[in-house]
Amino acid sequence: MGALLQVADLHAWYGESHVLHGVDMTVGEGETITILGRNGVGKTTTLRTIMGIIRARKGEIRFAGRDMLSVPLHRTAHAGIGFVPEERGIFASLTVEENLTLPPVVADGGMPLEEIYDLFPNLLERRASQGTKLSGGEQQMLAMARILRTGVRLLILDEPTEGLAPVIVQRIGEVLQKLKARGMTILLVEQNFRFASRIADRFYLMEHGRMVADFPVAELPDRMTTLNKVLGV
Amino acid sequence: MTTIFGIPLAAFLGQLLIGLINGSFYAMLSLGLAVIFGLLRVINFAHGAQYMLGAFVALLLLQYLGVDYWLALAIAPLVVGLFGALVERTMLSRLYDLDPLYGLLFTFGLALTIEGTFRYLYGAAGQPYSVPPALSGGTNLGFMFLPNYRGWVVAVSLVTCLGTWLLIEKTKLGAYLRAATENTVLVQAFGINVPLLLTLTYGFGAALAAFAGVLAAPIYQVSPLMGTNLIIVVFAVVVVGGMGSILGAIVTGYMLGIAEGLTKVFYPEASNIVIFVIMAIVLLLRPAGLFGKDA
Amino acid sequence: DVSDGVVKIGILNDQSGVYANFGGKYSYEAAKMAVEDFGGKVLDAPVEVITADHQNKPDIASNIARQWYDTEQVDSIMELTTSSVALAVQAISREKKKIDIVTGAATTELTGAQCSPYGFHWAYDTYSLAVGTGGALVKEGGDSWFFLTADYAFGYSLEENTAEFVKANGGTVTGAVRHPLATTDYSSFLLQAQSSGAKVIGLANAGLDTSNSIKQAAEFGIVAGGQRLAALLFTLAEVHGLGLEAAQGLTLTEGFYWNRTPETVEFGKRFFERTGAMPNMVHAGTYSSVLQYLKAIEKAGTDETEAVAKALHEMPVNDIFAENGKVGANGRMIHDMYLMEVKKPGESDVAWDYYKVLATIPGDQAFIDPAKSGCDLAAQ
Amino acid sequence: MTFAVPESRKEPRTVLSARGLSMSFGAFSAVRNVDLDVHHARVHALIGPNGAGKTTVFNLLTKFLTPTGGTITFMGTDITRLPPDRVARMGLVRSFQISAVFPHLTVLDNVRVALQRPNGLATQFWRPLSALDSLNERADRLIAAVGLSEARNAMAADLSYGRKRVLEIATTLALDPKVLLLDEPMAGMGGEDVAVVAGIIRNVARDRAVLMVEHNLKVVADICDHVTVLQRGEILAEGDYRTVSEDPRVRAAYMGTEEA
Amino acid sequence: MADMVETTASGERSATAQSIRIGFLLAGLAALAVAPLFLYPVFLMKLLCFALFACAFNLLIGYTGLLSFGHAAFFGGAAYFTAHAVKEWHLTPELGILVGVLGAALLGLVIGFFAIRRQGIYFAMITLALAQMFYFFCLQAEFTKGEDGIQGVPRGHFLGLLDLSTSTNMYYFTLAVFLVGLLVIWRFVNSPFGMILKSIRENEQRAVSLGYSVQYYKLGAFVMSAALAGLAGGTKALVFQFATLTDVTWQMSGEVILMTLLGGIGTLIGPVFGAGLVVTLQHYLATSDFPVTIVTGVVFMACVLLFRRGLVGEFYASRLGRRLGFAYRR
Ligand SMILES: Nc1ncnc2c1ncn2[C@@H]1O[C@H](COP(=O)(O)OP(=O)(O)OP(=O)(O)O)[C@@H](O)[C@H]1O
Ligand SMILES: Nc1ncnc2c1ncn2[C@@H]1O[C@H](COP(=O)(O)OP(=O)(O)OP(=O)(O)O)[C@@H](O)[C@H]1O
Ligand SMILES: [Mg+2]
Ligand SMILES: [Mg+2]
Repeated sequence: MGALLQVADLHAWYGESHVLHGVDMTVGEGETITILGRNGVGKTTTLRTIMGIIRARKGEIRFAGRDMLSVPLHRTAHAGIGFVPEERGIFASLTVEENLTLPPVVADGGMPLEEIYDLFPNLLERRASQGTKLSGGEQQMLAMARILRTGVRLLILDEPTEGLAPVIVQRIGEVLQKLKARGMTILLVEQNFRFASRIADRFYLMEHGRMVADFPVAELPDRMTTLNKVLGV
Repeated sequence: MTTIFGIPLAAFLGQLLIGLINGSFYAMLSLGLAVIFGLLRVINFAHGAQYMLGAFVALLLLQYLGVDYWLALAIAPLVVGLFGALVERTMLSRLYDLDPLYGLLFTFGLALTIEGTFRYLYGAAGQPYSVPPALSGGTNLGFMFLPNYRGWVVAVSLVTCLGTWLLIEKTKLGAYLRAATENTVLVQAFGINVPLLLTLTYGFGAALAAFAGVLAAPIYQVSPLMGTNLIIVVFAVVVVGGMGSILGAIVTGYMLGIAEGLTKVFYPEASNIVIFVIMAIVLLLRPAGLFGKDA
Repeated sequence: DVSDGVVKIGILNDQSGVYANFGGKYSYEAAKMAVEDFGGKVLDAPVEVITADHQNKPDIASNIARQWYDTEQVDSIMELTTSSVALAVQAISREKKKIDIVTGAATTELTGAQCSPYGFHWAYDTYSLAVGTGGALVKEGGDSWFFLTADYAFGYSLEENTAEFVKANGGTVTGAVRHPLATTDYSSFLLQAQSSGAKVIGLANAGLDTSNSIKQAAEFGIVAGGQRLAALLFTLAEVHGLGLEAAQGLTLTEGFYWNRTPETVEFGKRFFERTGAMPNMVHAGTYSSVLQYLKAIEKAGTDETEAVAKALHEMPVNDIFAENGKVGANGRMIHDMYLMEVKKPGESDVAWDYYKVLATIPGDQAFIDPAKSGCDLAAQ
Repeated sequence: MTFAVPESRKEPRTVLSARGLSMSFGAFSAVRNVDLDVHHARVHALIGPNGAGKTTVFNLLTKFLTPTGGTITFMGTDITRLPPDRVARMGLVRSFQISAVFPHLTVLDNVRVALQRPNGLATQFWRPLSALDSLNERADRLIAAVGLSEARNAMAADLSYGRKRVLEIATTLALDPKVLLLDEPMAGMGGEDVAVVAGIIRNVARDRAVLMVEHNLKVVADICDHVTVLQRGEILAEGDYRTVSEDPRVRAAYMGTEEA
Repeated sequence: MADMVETTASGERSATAQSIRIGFLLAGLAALAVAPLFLYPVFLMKLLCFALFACAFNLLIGYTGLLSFGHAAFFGGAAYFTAHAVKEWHLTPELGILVGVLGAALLGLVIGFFAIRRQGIYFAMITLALAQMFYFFCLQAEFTKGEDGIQGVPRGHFLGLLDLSTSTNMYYFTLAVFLVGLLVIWRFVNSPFGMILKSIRENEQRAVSLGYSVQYYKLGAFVMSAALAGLAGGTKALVFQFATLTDVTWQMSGEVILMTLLGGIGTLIGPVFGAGLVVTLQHYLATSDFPVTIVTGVVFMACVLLFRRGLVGEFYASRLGRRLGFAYRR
């Protein structure tokens, strides 16, 4: 399994505050990776920096062998990376369906619209209403759904289960499993430990803007005590 | 003879029609303003100046190159649109991350600069621009003498407004634009070249203003000040319609044109505040404007 | 003799705003021409002309006026377009005992209730415009009037004065419609004027308002339909801006026309060489005021204000602008005014040849009798 | 049949109650005929699938929306038609589902702003800012209670998401509300914060009523005395956590196979 | 000055920095006290009036985030009220100014009532439109004397004692008004009330949910700002002895924005410098060949693009400024 995403010694800044202090991380093709860490350690920042949303950055980001540091933001998606932000980013001036079809399809292999509606019946029912009129959870579904259409190779998810009803969390778990089975590479940040442990192949533990540990799911039981101490899970 | 409120029906119809003609300009200008605001969150204070530029470019084209009205109708918006795009790309685009007020202030400065420059170069007095021969003369409608040119203005503005509305509300491009308004970064992260879109939008808005300017040139004096006072009225139109609502801007433009026209008959002294009065009433009853969605 | 060895004249007016064409930089040019024509020196002292743009703001104007008088030894200020500025500067001049000669502003207040022993009003005022257009036009057959009036004090006083003369000469006023200042579209008002059936439509407004009404009147075929347009404050500069196509047939009153006598033609040509435009009454009036001021210094033998003012009040005015003009006790310079009609495009053979002079209004009729002006200086 | 209930076991008194609460957005009816009683000294959970109408109920109760039907009574007063700030001043205070702090004020100032009004320090434009120092002690206590002491002078904008949520709870508590409405207070919080906040909520509920929306079932199970399950705008089930969680309809609509 | 005391809760302020700031303050006051010896008094008075006007405007934009595009109505309106009161009713100067202030406050109440219903740019446009209505009113109303303006307004005797007709007396009177105005603004901003305004600017919904009647706070700030703009306008009418339409045009509203922006939005003394610069520029350009509008426009654009914090704001944010303990926060 070759590395699809390779991050080395990545630094990032918000204005003058230095938030990432040399992140090293590898995501193999077809792997599902979960980043764990307490609030504020820089998980979201890591994802946003990889995406190219945060431009004050230094280090190395390679995606499919390509140097991403010089790629403008609007070309990142075309390289094959899809992003679901923490704050969901549903557009108020668009209907649900317009929201759903907004991101351009960048490659074949995306999920067709019908399949998406099967997966999230709420969206079908409310598809003509204004995007932000959806409930918090429905918005989360929409945010996920619209990326699934585009056929990206790497899916970056920032806390995808936040604010979702347990049934939906389970359903999203199933969806991610399905995507995994199709060979999708997934990088996610997740506070819901139980959910994360169910789908991840490998974990990174983050502290103070650095990755401090990296272990496969098999080692999870052995690590529980440390994790418990760090994360309170 | 039938009368309405003591006014002969014929005269009343005449005034109604004239209101509609003025409404055409309000509609076109507020439409451009609404497009720019709706998509860039910039109150384009320079809209009046761009309208004036349109008229001036047409005039200069005629004076120096002998380009006639019809060609000017195409060239002037293009020139002004390019100018707008240039301004957006080099300057305005740096302000998007900031409080929208800075956009307003910037375009205010831009308006002053443009108007000041033209005043410096061409003086404040108006300069003449003739009605194109094909549209000169008028038609007797029975209740009034309608200059052909004015009829043309109404028709063209209706088509322009409708076309723009369709473009923005019903096409994919429009959806990109609307989304980009709200969250530029995210739309870019989806793989859309938002900066380019925004440049085009501002250019388009400016071109729309210039187009209205060329249409206005044969009716009003071409003068560096022609946009200055108009723009404030158009602001009021946009507030009444509901900021950012494209349809609202269009419909309100025509409506207020008519309201103003009728005031000129019944109580002429109030005709330039009637729009502001309507604005105040609308704000009391529907703060979001007639067509606005609540912010 | 001349205090501080130099006679300094300040031309203070609008050079970037709405009145920039009305007077503007060209007035400064006219003032310089006057100094040159006078020989550049008076009582052996050099004459200097300076200028400033008051931007139509009385506070800026009054700051400049004070500073000119206090620190730059300016002896008199002239031109002063816009009545708010003219009144403010006249008040300061009076306080500082300096001479001001207004050519650019229209208000009769300057030589009425707010008159000054050192203040003069040179080219025209609202009254004289009303007399010219209102009175003389009725005699030409325009005996029923409808007014299109700008809805503020200036418009009212023009309308009121004109209507008075129309009635005094046996005409009637069939109606009036008041339009807000800076209206862009006049078609509504014009339709009302058209349907009134009046022979003359009097435009009691100014600047762009007048230009736009005239242009749109042409569009609605008003002049072609037999009605006559009379602009109450309109000068050659604006006619030029409008073009003969739209302006033809318009009637107006001015205190000067370049193509009237050989002397005016000669002056006009010289002015044209310097500016690229023919002078209107403000430019010619400013020329005349500067010239007369220098003559007055020469006569008084000093540039001391009281003496010069006395000379100005006493001396007749004879130059390209005025023939046998005289200055009333209220400071009003009384001279002939002319009723003009704008030529049709075909009738104009030389560039800037725009007017036919319809009538000459003798000065005594054109201006308010100083004794009845409301100025306390003239009442005694 | 009535029995004399000993004083201590009496149903705690109802402070907030809604009858027949309904809300439609155009043709879409988001809340239908909901009856709800919130009691003093209890933590009451409002749960249900996404889009069930929980946030809408919150908006209705706090008057950010005006119901299209039904009545709301707070401490015996009908508040159905009152504006939101009035309701807040009466002691009915909410937090938002999307975090709400004053980003360019410090943590301390955020809390002090909340303390100002109840302490009569809001409208005084003639007094110096130092008048607010009298609030510091209480503010610091609240800040300490939510574990933000070391960030006391930091700008709220610079806090991470989770800590903003905690800060929001602190400002809400500062109003010393009679009823506290919390919309997903634990969303996006790390495990350690969840425990802290759960403790805080439990604690404050000792002398006030708490109504909260929460998807974290563990929290619901641990700290809530009473649970109302909403589905498609209607009440599906009600009772303590165990009763509700065993209801097959609730499991199907909401919980799935999840265990708290 | 406000910014000196305002310096953050975190502020460990060194004693030297504190004394340097007080030094600035004293130097400023001293400069104002002796200025008429070196500069033209009427010019200085004009500057003070505009500076106060800009500060009043800044109270709104800088501390509540509301951009009013109609402040000329209060400034110019008060000038008319004061001029009329002094000239026609023969009131003393202090009462005349009071009339101006109250009139402006009332006007502020009316305009504010409509405007605060919307936020941000909407607010700006509504104030612009309503102020334009007021302009038309002034144009047509009898007492404003149309385009002539109210001329020849007597300055009178302050408290019946001090003859204001001399430049020197008038200057110190104007200076006193200016300082009082500034003091009021400073107190207002750094008060518990000001704190609530700040929080409303930050997150209005949250302020509502904390029980604040946001509309009243905004209206309060608006009226206060209008009243202070009126103080400046009324004083100006006495300084120049006239009141004209210029001061109620929307271009004037634009100018005050420029002054504030140029000096530094949200800094107490920024607008003073901004006003100084604009007034000087206009005065200087009046006698130069170059048109004022172009310069104004270009300065505007440059400010927005290049130094948004304004002169004073940039200084505060600079290394030196921060070392002196200033803070620029917006
Ligand atoms: N826009 C910003 N400006 C300045 N600092 C920021 C900004 N956003 C986040 N930070 C800071 O950067 C650090 C990392 O934040 P980040 O959002 O990446 O944390 P996180 O691990 O995703 O936390 P959470 O679990 O709460 O989402 C935090 O200390 C935060 O305070
Ligand atoms: N202003 C509105 N206009 C139209 N529909 C709305 C509006 N607000 C909410 N809705 C709809 O009402 C339903 C209930 O929304 P609500 O936000 O109350 O759900 P919720 O129970 O809080 O869900 P979640 O757990 O996902 O936050 C949703 O389907 C939503 O789309
Ligand atoms: Mg995060
Ligand atoms: Mg919700």
